[in-house]
Amino acid sequence: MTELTIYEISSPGRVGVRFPEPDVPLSPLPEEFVREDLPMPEVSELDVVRHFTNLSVLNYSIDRGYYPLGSCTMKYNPKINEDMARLPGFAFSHPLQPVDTVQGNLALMYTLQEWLGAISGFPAVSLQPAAGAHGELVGILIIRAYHLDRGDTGRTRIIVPDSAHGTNPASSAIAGYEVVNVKTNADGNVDLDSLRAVCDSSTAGLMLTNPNTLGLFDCNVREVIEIVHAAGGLVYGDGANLNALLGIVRPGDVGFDVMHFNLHKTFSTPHGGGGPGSGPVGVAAHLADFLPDPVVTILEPGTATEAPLYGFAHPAKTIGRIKAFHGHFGMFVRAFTYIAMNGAEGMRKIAEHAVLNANYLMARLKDTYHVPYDRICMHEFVMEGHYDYAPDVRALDIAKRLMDYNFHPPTNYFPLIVHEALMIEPTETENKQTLDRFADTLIQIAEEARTDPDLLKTAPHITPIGRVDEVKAAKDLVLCCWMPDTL
Amino acid sequence: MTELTIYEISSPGRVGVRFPEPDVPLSPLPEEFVREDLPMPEVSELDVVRHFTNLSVLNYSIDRGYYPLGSCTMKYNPKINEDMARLPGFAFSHPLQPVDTVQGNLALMYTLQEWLGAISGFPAVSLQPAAGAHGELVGILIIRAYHLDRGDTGRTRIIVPDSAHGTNPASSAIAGYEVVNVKTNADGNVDLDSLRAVCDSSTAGLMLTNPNTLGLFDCNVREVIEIVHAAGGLVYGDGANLNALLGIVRPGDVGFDVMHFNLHKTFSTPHGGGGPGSGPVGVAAHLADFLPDPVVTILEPGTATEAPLYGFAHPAKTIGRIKAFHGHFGMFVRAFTYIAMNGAEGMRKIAEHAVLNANYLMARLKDTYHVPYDRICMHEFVMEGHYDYAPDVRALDIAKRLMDYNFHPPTNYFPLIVHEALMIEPTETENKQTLDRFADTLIQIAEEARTDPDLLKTAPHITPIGRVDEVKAAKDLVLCCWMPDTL
Amino acid sequence: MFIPHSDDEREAMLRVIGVEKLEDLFRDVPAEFRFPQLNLPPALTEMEIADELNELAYANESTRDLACFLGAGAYNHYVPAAVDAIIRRGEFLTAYTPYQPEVSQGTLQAIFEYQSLIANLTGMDVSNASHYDGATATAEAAVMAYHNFRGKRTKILMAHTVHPHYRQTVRTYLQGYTDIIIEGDDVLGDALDSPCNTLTGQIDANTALVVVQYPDFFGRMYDYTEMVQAAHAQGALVCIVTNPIALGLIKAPGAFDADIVVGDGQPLGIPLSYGGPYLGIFAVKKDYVRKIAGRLVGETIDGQGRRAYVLTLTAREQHIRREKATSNICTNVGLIALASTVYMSLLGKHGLRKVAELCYQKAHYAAEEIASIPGFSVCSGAPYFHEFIVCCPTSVEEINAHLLEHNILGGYDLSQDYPAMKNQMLLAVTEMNSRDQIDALVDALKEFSDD
Amino acid sequence: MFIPHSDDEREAMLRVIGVEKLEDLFRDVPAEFRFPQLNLPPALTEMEIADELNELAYANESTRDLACFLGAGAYNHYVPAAVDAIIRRGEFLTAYTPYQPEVSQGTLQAIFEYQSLIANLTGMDVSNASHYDGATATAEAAVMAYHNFRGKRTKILMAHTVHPHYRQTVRTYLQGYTDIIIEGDDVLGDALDSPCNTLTGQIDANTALVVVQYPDFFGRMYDYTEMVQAAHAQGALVCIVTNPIALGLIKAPGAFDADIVVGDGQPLGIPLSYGGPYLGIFAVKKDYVRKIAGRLVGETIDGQGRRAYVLTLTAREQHIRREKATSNICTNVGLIALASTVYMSLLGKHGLRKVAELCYQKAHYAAEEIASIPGFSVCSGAPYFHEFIVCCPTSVEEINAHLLEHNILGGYDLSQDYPAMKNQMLLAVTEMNSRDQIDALVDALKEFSDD
Ligand SMILES: Cc1ncc(COP(=O)(O)O)c(C=O)c1O
Ligand SMILES: Cc1ncc(COP(=O)(O)O)c(C=O)c1O
Repeated sequence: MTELTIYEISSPGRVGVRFPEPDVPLSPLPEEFVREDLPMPEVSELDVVRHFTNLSVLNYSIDRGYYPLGSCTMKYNPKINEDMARLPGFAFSHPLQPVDTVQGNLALMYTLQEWLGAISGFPAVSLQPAAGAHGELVGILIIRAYHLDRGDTGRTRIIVPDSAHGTNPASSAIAGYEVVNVKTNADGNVDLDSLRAVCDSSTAGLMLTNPNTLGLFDCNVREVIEIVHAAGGLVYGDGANLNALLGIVRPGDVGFDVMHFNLHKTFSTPHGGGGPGSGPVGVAAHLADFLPDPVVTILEPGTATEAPLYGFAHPAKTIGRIKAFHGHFGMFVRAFTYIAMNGAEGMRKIAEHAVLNANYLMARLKDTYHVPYDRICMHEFVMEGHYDYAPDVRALDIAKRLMDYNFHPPTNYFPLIVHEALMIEPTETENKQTLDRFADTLIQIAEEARTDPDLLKTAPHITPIGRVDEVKAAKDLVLCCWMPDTL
Repeated sequence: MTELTIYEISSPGRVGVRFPEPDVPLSPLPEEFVREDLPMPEVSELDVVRHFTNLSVLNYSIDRGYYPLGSCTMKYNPKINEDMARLPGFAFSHPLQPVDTVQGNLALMYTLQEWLGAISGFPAVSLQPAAGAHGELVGILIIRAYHLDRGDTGRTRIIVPDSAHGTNPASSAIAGYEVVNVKTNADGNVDLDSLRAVCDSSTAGLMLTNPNTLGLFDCNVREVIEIVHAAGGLVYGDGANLNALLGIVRPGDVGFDVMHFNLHKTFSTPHGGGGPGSGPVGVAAHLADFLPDPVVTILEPGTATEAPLYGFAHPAKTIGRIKAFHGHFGMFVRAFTYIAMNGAEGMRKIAEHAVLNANYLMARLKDTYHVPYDRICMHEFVMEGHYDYAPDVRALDIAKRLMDYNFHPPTNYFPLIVHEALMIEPTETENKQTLDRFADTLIQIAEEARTDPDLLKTAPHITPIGRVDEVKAAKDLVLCCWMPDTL
Repeated sequence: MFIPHSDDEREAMLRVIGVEKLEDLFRDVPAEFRFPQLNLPPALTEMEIADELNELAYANESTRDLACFLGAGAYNHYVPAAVDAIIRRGEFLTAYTPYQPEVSQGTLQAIFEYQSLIANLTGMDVSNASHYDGATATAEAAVMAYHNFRGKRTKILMAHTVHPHYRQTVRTYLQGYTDIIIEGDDVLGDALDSPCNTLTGQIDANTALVVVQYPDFFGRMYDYTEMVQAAHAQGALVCIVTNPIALGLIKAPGAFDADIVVGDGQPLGIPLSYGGPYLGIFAVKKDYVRKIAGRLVGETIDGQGRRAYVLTLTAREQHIRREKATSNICTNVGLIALASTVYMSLLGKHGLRKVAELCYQKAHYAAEEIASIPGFSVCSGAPYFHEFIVCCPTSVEEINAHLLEHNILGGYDLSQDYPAMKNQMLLAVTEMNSRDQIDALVDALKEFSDD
Repeated sequence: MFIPHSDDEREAMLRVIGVEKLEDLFRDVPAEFRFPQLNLPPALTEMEIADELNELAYANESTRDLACFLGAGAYNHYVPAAVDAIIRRGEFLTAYTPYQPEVSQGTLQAIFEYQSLIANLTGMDVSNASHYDGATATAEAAVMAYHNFRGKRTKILMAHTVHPHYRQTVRTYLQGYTDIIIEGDDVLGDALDSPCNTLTGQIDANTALVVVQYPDFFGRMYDYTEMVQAAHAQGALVCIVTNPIALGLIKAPGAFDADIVVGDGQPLGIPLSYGGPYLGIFAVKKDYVRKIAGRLVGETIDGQGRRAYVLTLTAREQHIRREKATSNICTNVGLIALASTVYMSLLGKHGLRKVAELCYQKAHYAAEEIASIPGFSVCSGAPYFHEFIVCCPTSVEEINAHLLEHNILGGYDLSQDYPAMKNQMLLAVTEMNSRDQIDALVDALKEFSDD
């Protein structure tokens, strides 16, 4: 069943939520600004609630099932997070209020900066970036500002491993850099020789994801960092995979210069069908002055009986403001709640069990599916989605067939360096029974590929719609359900 | 897909929500009271959220579709109601707090009593009853107390029309009365001769639903009341159908002595899959002293600048307490919100459009389905669910077939006096488009009954499960998913 | 406000019906009473009513503003966020009673699990789908016992240690059964007497039911095994009123061989909400399943053999049996039962024990501290769970007024129901009371010390 | 806290993996850095953190406690309850970006509807699926314009009347494009000059983009038709930053023939939440659909011909195009876009106009009353929507401190960004400000009257 669109259920004259009549004398709007037509829907509150409720059930979600989407850390999002973010004192405070009226907010933000620093080993943290990619841009701009500040103007290139997420090269490019790729070696680590070959005085930095998108911890991470540092470059850490490292190792300790966090992955803020995220950036001491403007600080220290006075500071050599106001505060409340409920021990347990779950699934599947890098993985692993005995069947088919068993498919065709990649991130919040059902299903699908490959090629069968015509979508380009006549 | 039960997904050692360790010195529990085993599930928070979310989607609900369940007034339940009932000042107040600390609650309850009185024409209202049937019991006990108070001890019978809801005779019986049935005449009104025949000095009262369960307003209502009054009895109004009367006529004005409201029908509090409801009772002046203990009153009148002091009063001849504390307060907040948002004009509009919708649907369907009482109906109407040309097809089959079109079926086989009854209550919050789709579908089903009756006999086809084996349920009596060994 | 009809649509519909205007639909209504003016304030928009209700709610001082030591049948417990997240879902919130099993498996299975959890927690065989509250469930137990003996036994023995509201409700419910005698709840004697002493001797061959509470209204626990044996020896049934949150720690009432267990499920994840809606628990031994009040969900299969749930044994109920039904109940408190099901699942075996332990430990700490204040004593006279009696040097009213100034919501004034218990206060302590709160209570009470 | 593994299960899993203990899984991590002590406070239970956060939230004085006249890019509007009821649903809340259309039609259709509503509200052809916020959307518009001309036009003209945060963000974003010159936003001149005057003359053949705001940062409305014509005559693009709530009443920016419309969607049903998450609106003319930043949902069909939605034109995006992508954005603000979709639907044609009218009328009433106080004047110098400039007799800081004592959150101090605008305050009025609140503001301001 397809749902009608909100425009299709609109009926002239119908009114949803009402507002009071003005309680003040009226002033006319100057004629020239009066809007003639307002092509918006006319529906009742029931229409709206029913429409969006019916849309919602067409979605797969963590709350309804297992979502082992690699690189996305689809862990359970605690319900308490949602309640806390909606506390009136938080939800109804204005971003430009005088700081003495919002000490609760600022205390929370300051503490979160401290906590993220403690977790990552970076002494300074900015909460401002709106998502991972935004954090990357900020980090690269910080690297740029650092070099320029030292008068080092010849550094025009950022090195990015071939396994990197697409945002890494894209962020580098927006920051004005040329992107240089570096290979992954047979063990799934950065190829040191290739790296040495591209490192020189034009190197502004390297963007490294560790564990990388193969789910592997680069055992040469110190050498990699040393090589880049030796060439005068800085090392950016893509923190999308931080879930594997909580309480295990602090990127700041290992020598990373700057890194972003994904609160919407590691710290349980919900992904919301595509955001909002939050991508704070942590930096080593030598980069603290370059952080985006502003950061939260203590203006007047507290005493035994009184809390400190929190406020904003403007880093001395800041790259500038990177969005309006102070970041995705609502996400900070959720991440704060989550970290507070876990503590130091809890952090380590998260990483340990995320890694346990991934290795368990890999162990259960590696006899059936080819795992190109066969070593202990971190929080996720990548296997190849094809069968020798069924050459027509592709990773995509396996992904779609999983839907028939009420599983969300893994990430597919990423990272690009693995043939027919299926990237599986179980997360720590899933139990053994679920993992076993998932493994059993993938093994059964392998069998189906042998006996009835069409079952895979035509999958999914039980979803609200089947496979879609993507070519038509891009060709016809219907991007709007109702074009107003006036255009 | 059937969902596992919460016991089936339990795994030993798994822990959901945690609580802190005691912060006080420990005292031992006397050995004799120590519980040995606690056969409760062991599941994670994710297990629980996923389990109940997945259960929820097996339900039909107003938020997902059209629910024309006769006698149940399944109108839209505004979302604002839910937020208001959860305001901390309401949700976290204790029922036994000193009255000066809960003036907000008491002001709301007092005002709601007044409003229900204004809507119904009854000068005194008790909010205490927990649901409609509870209100009935209270009302009948009030009638009983009234007679006894006058020394009139010979009244042992309550008259109940044959169209009445089952709770009417059941409530009368619990109150110690013998139940006497009275017939409905060919027009769908109470048969006056039959009524006269059973009215005498043993008559404690009559329970009248008006509009009755046929959806018809008894045009002889004044005569009916007069006959009962003349015999010395009182008249109870079953207010389940009050939605049709809001702003149209006040039962108190017509001569009813006592009536219950269903806040969970007329006043938009959600039905919750079977409650909680709320069944306040309104009474005429001569019965005010008999109301359940306590009622909310003004202890000290307010002034121009100060609000009154609200508190509790104990009616002089009260039938006593009918539940703990003061009724379903959370439902009062919702009903208060709803009434406040509608006002007097809104009340009348509700009734007018509920009645409009019912008559419209009846007009659209009466050529296809036999409507036994063919006159203007109120908020609902009853038609017969069978076809001359398809003798095997029953109302139940039509009901089940409607599910295949994503409609909730009407109430069926009630009232008992209509053959293969389908009782349709559209409510005022549904739009013409939905009514038309529903009518079109019922007409199409009539056609299916002609061409392919099996489609109806085997329906529903698209629901999570098909028709169930009710005999097996009653025979095997599995009422518990896990019996502890200890029993 | 929530009516979707445009003027055009309304006109079109009236035409199909064949009348001219809306008024024409109401010709059956006596003209002299038609279209009254309702005395209601002008309609408010959502924005306005939200504002007004925020103000009303704000006019209360709730247990969020005050440290709460008040219990007496309604308890301040922590409700995990996931409970509300589930019961707010429109699918549960806006469904009717699950009469149509094909489109109600969500509600049906949830109730089936509720029945299972309650049966296991109370140690009974069968739970119904819920009753209104603890008081009405107790009253229905009395009705059930009376009918169980087909009216041939007419005595109901009810301990004075049963919640006063419950006892009053039982009396109200039974006033139409003119042959029933209710005895045992004399509140003028020594309130602290154990019902094992006061009631056992009164049980006779005319006794239909003995009702005791566990933990009792004063928070005290008694082993009712012998009393139950005595009742059974006379052929009488026994109903135990319980607080389900205690059962995470203490012996289940089923272990005393009770025939019926009732109680209020409010402590199982239901907000205080100024007294309701709460949750009536009603569980029985297998033998009485056909006598039980209210709805029951049973497991069965559908046409394809798939497991399914359905309302069963409906022949007991009013909509089939009418005046011969076991009860008049129809709408119960389904959503609240669901909330408690989610709560019991979330806490599970571990959490339910933990919460009960916290209540027990904190209450005993508080009691000990209070007992050490000169002029105050703890006079429960028996082991207790999380509520205890404090004998005070002055009136409870005076003490509570003073506590309120310290932002403390004091205990229940027992002299309201037990005239002999002057200056006696019932204090409740739960996991929500931090040690700091308890210490603050003790400090505030010290100001009354007769030292 | 949220880890389901029992000890037994953990052991069994380690055995299958073939290692002995959890530590063995981390041998790749350099030993000297392995297992650091994290300096975090002890873990709290849900009950404890709820308490702590209630206290922190309580430490704020929010717009629920204060009458709010502060705007400057974030506005206090009423959010109907149904908005949150929808976005709280786990199906929307806990889904990822809809990469798999078969199991994401809910999110996809909702975004498609969002795109439609935004396109219609702004008067543009195409909206993307959202950007982070108004500031970053503006920056992306500049990046897009630069790439549109393949770097051959290097001048960006940005009016000084664009929100200061937005202008700063544009500068930050573009710092790596060393050839780009940003001009036009001189804040030292007469801030009240119309950008039509200050910018039009500066548009030349090297100009890639002209950025103006409507209503502008000061709340003022200008007819940009001629300025847009002038820009188009030079081949430059025009981006209009807008406030969508105004568009219920005032002419759409599309009517000025803008090429790009950006803005912050926060007024469309998004709580203030101390500054975020908000909603970046990004809409363009058809011609630029392949240059747009971020995701797009398109309509198509599935194998059975059923209407379906899918992410489309993905070849623009980073995960395909990598360093050649039109933007680096990946995660956007999907749930907030959904909230605004629900809001726009609920209010609809009637409500959107009504809210805009209320803002307009109440602001003009407030302005007139304030203008009548000796010493105060309204000095916006052009028609305005719901924000206006008040010239005060003393510093805004002093006035705001005084207002706060009256529980009023005063306006924005314009001298922070425009040094010449000493003692000038930007006041915002919305449907949330009752006449009483406005009168109280006026009364409080009167205390500064130089009368
Ligand atoms: C490895 C990696 N890096 C960066 C990102 C970008 O993060 P965001 O989507 O929050 O912008 C992602 C997100 O998918 C990722 O998986
Ligand atoms: C006509 C009528 N009377 C009484 C009742 C009983 O009301 P409740 O279910 O609230 O006890 C109902 C409910 O279905 C009803 O329809």
